[in-house]
Amino acid sequence: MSSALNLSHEPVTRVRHGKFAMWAFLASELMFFAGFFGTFIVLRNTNYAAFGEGSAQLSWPLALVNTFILIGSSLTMAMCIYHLERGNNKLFRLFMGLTIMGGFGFLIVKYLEYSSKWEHGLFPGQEHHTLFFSFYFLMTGFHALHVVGGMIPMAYMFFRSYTKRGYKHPGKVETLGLYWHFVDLMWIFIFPALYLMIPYAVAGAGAHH
Amino acid sequence: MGDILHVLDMLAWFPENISTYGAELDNLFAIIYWVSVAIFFLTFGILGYLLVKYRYSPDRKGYNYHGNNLVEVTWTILPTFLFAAIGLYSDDIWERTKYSKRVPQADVEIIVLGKTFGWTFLYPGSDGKFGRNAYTDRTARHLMSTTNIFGIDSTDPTGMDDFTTENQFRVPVNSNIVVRGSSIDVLHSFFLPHARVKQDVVPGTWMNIWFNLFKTGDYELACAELCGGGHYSMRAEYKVVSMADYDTWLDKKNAEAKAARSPQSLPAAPADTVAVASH
Amino acid sequence: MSTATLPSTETEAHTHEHHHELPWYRKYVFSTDHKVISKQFMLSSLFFLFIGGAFALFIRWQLAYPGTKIPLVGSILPATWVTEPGSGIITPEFYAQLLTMHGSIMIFFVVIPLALGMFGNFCIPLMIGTDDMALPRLNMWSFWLVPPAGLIMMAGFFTETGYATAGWTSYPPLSASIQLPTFTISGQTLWLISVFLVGFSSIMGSVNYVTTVLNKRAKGMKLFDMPLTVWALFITAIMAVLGTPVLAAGLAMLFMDNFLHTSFFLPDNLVTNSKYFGGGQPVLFQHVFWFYSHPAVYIMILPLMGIVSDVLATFSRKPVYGYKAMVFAIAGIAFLGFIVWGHHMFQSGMNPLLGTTFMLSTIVIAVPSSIKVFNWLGTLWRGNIKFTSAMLNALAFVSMFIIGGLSGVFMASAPVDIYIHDTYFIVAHIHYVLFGGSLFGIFAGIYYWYPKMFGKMLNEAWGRKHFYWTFVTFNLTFFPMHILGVGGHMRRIYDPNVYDFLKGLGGINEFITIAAITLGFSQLFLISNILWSMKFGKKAPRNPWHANTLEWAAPEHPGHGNFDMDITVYRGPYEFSVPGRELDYWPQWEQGEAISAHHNTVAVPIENETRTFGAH
Amino acid sequence: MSDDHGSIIPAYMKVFYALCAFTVLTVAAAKWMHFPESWGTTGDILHVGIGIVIAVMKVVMVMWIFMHLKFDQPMLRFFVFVPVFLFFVMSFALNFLEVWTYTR
Ligand code: HEA
Ligand code: HEA
Ligand code: CUA
Ligand SMILES: [Cu+2]
Repeated sequence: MSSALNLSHEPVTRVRHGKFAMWAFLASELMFFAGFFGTFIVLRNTNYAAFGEGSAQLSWPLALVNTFILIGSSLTMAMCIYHLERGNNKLFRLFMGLTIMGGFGFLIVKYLEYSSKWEHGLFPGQEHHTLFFSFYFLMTGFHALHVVGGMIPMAYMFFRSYTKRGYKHPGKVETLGLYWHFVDLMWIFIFPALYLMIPYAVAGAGAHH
Repeated sequence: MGDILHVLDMLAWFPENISTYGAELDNLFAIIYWVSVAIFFLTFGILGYLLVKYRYSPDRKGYNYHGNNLVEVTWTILPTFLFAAIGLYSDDIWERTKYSKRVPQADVEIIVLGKTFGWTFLYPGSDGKFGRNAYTDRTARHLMSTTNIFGIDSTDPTGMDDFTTENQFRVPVNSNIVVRGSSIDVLHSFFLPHARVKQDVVPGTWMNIWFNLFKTGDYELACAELCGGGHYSMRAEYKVVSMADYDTWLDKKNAEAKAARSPQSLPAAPADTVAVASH
Repeated sequence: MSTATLPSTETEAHTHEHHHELPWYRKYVFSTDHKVISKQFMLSSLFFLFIGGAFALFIRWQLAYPGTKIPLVGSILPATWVTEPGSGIITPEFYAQLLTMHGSIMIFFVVIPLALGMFGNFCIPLMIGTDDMALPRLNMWSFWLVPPAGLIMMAGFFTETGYATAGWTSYPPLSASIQLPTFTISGQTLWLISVFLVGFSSIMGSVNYVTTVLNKRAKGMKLFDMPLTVWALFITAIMAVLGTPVLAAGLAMLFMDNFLHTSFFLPDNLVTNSKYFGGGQPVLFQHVFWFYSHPAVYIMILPLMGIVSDVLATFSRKPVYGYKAMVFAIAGIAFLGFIVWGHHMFQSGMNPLLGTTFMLSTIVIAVPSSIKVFNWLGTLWRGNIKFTSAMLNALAFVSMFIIGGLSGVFMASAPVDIYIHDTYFIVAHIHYVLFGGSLFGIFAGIYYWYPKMFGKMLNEAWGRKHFYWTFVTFNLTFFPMHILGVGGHMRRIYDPNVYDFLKGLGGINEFITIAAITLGFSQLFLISNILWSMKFGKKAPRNPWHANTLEWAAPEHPGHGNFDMDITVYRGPYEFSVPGRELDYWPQWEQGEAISAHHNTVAVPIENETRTFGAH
Repeated sequence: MSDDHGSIIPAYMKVFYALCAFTVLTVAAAKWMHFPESWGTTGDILHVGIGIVIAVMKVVMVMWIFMHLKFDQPMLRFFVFVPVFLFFVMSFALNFLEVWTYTR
């Protein structure tokens, strides 16, 4: 009987529910990282020298590679939405595959970085750990979790595209795409904040570690 | 009837005030209190009146009326003025009691450290000057340890007459007391109920606390920030005494401190070696 | 009469249920129906209310009779809770655990889930005339995070350290437990995980509410045709979406400080024996915490403000006075709520200059709050007031919120706060706004919507009994706490008798405890009424209160899909007592001359209004 | 979708190239732009400021084109504005006033 009723009509704002909700969720995510960045700024200002030293120990070339990977995967994600909307299952699959590979690539580089940090004793609990590295693992860790979180539905869509009917929900891909661009976007801030903005050593604020 | 009024008159329940700005704070409390009482009777009066007057009656209908912008604006603006006045007046007092730049010239300066669960005070001795310690010199912070919580550099001769007391302290009457407070473990709060003083002490940072007491007597210091199971017992006593008494006491403590610590005995641990002040 | 024109729904509801044939666990457990989810929130929260309440009674016993055996249950308490096995005297450490769990449960597992979870789920789809939430599956998950989170928090009992002990605010360094080795699961880490999960639950729920309100309104319903309940829930959801993640960030950092001994919130030179790195700032956590938790107190009261407005209008048979002003006041409170968090930190050691700014912004919040109070009074003016249980609780909300709000103004004044900060004055404030405000509002909502939720009427006589007992004992319990506060009685202390200056207050403490026990047992009226009426209550008519809003267009006990007719909205939600009409109400869905909600005089035809927002 | 009038792919590619270019630029600025030691924190502020400006430009491009804010309902932009505003409020309170107390 409810099928005869017209209660569940077109979205009033003309933005699909899923997409709308994703935007609202991204607003939430922005505040989540805002909490990290807010504290980061304060503690960077009060631990100037230590943050300088820590930052200098990171490998910016690896992070640069990762930046390119993420930008690239953002592009392929945009492409794969474009093609699915036009019903091109093959190209959709191709670009989705590329995006997933981008995600993997990112995680592999991250793994390399982390393992070198482990060897240098920079993990929490190890001897050379400092507050800077707490932030490093906090922010990159949550970012990496977001990457993993995005890759799971991507893998699902990717494998569904191999079934006979193909994957038929451009809306869902678009929603996921928003999320994936957001992950990229956060990295665009994390990269300079952690790797590049090495505080100048200021005289008098000697390092305490 | 009188008893009931007494219970309802909240102002009667304050512990006696002994500090100069305490009277101002109490007065501000009283102002807000009477404003609130007025608002209370106003709103509850109106509410009661409406509830009685417009209680259900089967031969009456409600009134289809959606409101009036003029009324709306009026009762927005009136409270705004009232609250703005309270805010501005409060801020004046706030600046005078808490702003760091308004902390008066100290007659007596004390350093206090909270720890679970007690208070330790460091007095500068009769020279009125602290030696090198974690407060006076940030670079001395690495000297802080469980046996030397103030990070006192015992090689500094200025600090020779500095002495500590545990859970007890004394201040002279009618003088500006400036307390620099911190903590060695968790947050505590330096609360002198009778002096209307409260300030959390935060490890890693020094707080400026000041007051000026006009009445001699024995009073209590409490901890007002949850700091663990023993929070409730983190109590200290203090005496407000006349300047003359204070000086005698200082001299006595100085003599004790000097005796306990000759310049040669190097890594002194003041908290252990100095006898707890006997009141 | 509107209901006369509706089809009889009995038979149709049945065919409907057969049509879907969901297995029982999809219907009652993992249901995606917003009404079922709402009931789930209700039952789980009432359960937690009892646990939290029982903890409160322990607290009260200790304060009134420090160091004496707890009656009845004392001898069966676990050995870790008492000074010695069988003594029945609780330890100071356990006292700290009690107040932490009491505060955390009441806030995170009672009021937020009830205000946002239960009413958000129940009211939004029904009151905007749609079949379900925009994303029903997400909605289901937002509930199913709550019980595990609750269990995780309660599981603190099984850790070596017991429940979390640092208060519901859990300020580091106390909450960073650096004396424990790394990778220890302690009550505190479980607390952090648990709150993180409920936070995630309210984000998911709120995302859904925002989407639903903006996207799924029935035909003809502009934003300014929505009942205030929906407005309030909508704005609250926005606050939750923006505020909760900041808390989550803080919790994540504090978790690392606990679990891995990082030092986001731990400064150099803590004199302890354990290894940690230093460089952090304890006060920083307070900023992050209150950036969420101040908005959270409005998350806990705004939905109830909306509900109370609806109840007041319905039972005084009058439109809400100044509907638009009410909406703007809610929005104003929500906005200001984000820039006042520092008023919890006046004495924390933050820069006093910030104290000034936060004091001024906090005092400004009193302005939209007064607008709301005066408009509620205006709504009663020239009404025809029926004192049903729902109405009584709504009136209690208004009056108790005035008292709680006024005590808020004392604390908002930073110099006054110097003395009363962290005393029972604050505890009195908390309970006047949270119990006197939120909980009475919740009771009002339960009495008001129970007929639609369960298809049965609640027992009115018991409802009134519950109300009078609660109202009286509530005031007897919490009003004297102001006096304790003025007397200087600190909060969170195990035994006030340690202090000489508190010795005179013992009598008040005893009085409070006796009142509190009565208050606790008065709640049995509510619980038994709810449970009894589910089975034996009178069958509810479709629109028992003769109200205007859309949920009353739904069948007596709506099934999946909610409505049995197409909904078109013709007018605002509060057209009561329109002159010239025989009935004193005019439902939103009833065809006829259209009237908008927010004009200022009597009945203006809709043609004169420009339809702006999202009209069809 | 609103990109029915002609393909959007060129726009995507442009953004992609611009993002790459800006990435190189931000590394270059950070690594090879030095301010005199005597400028003290002013140097750091400039250094950070440049990094932030570049990052913001990149992010705006991602949101505007990749995330379709340019083409979608303008209402969605609020989901960006409001958090950014709150972030400023928070950072302002935490830093511009707070640091002074902490380093006292
Ligand atoms: C639902 C919850 C809720 C609500 C609505 C409020 C509302 C307010 N709160 Fe409260 N608050 C809490 C819950 C809440 N609070 C909790 C839980 C704590 C303690 C946390 C902890 O530390 O554990 C707390 C603590 C707290 C503090 C910190 C105290 C301290 O720790 O030292 C302060 C300080 O400013 C404060 C202020 C206010 C103010 C100004 C309001 C205002 O919104 C009130 C506005 C209302 C009115 C002003 C009354 C109505 C107006 C009128 C009747 C009109 C007046 C008429 C004329 C002027 C003509 N609150
Ligand atoms: C909605 C929120 C809410 C509610 C409803 C309550 C309800 C009550 N609260 Fe609580 N309270 C808080 C929120 C709330 N509280 C918060 C946030 C704090 C701060 C915590 C902190 O400092 O961190 C606090 C702190 C607090 C304290 C201060 C503790 C301290 O600082 O040392 C006290 C002390 O009296 C107290 C008492 C009570 C009492 C007596 C009730 C009563 O209303 C309870 C009534 C009881 C029930 C509703 C349940 C009925 C149960 C039964 C009938 C079963 C009886 C069975 C047995 C006894 C086995 N509360
Ligand atoms: Cu120290 Cu409480
Ligand atoms: Cu607050």
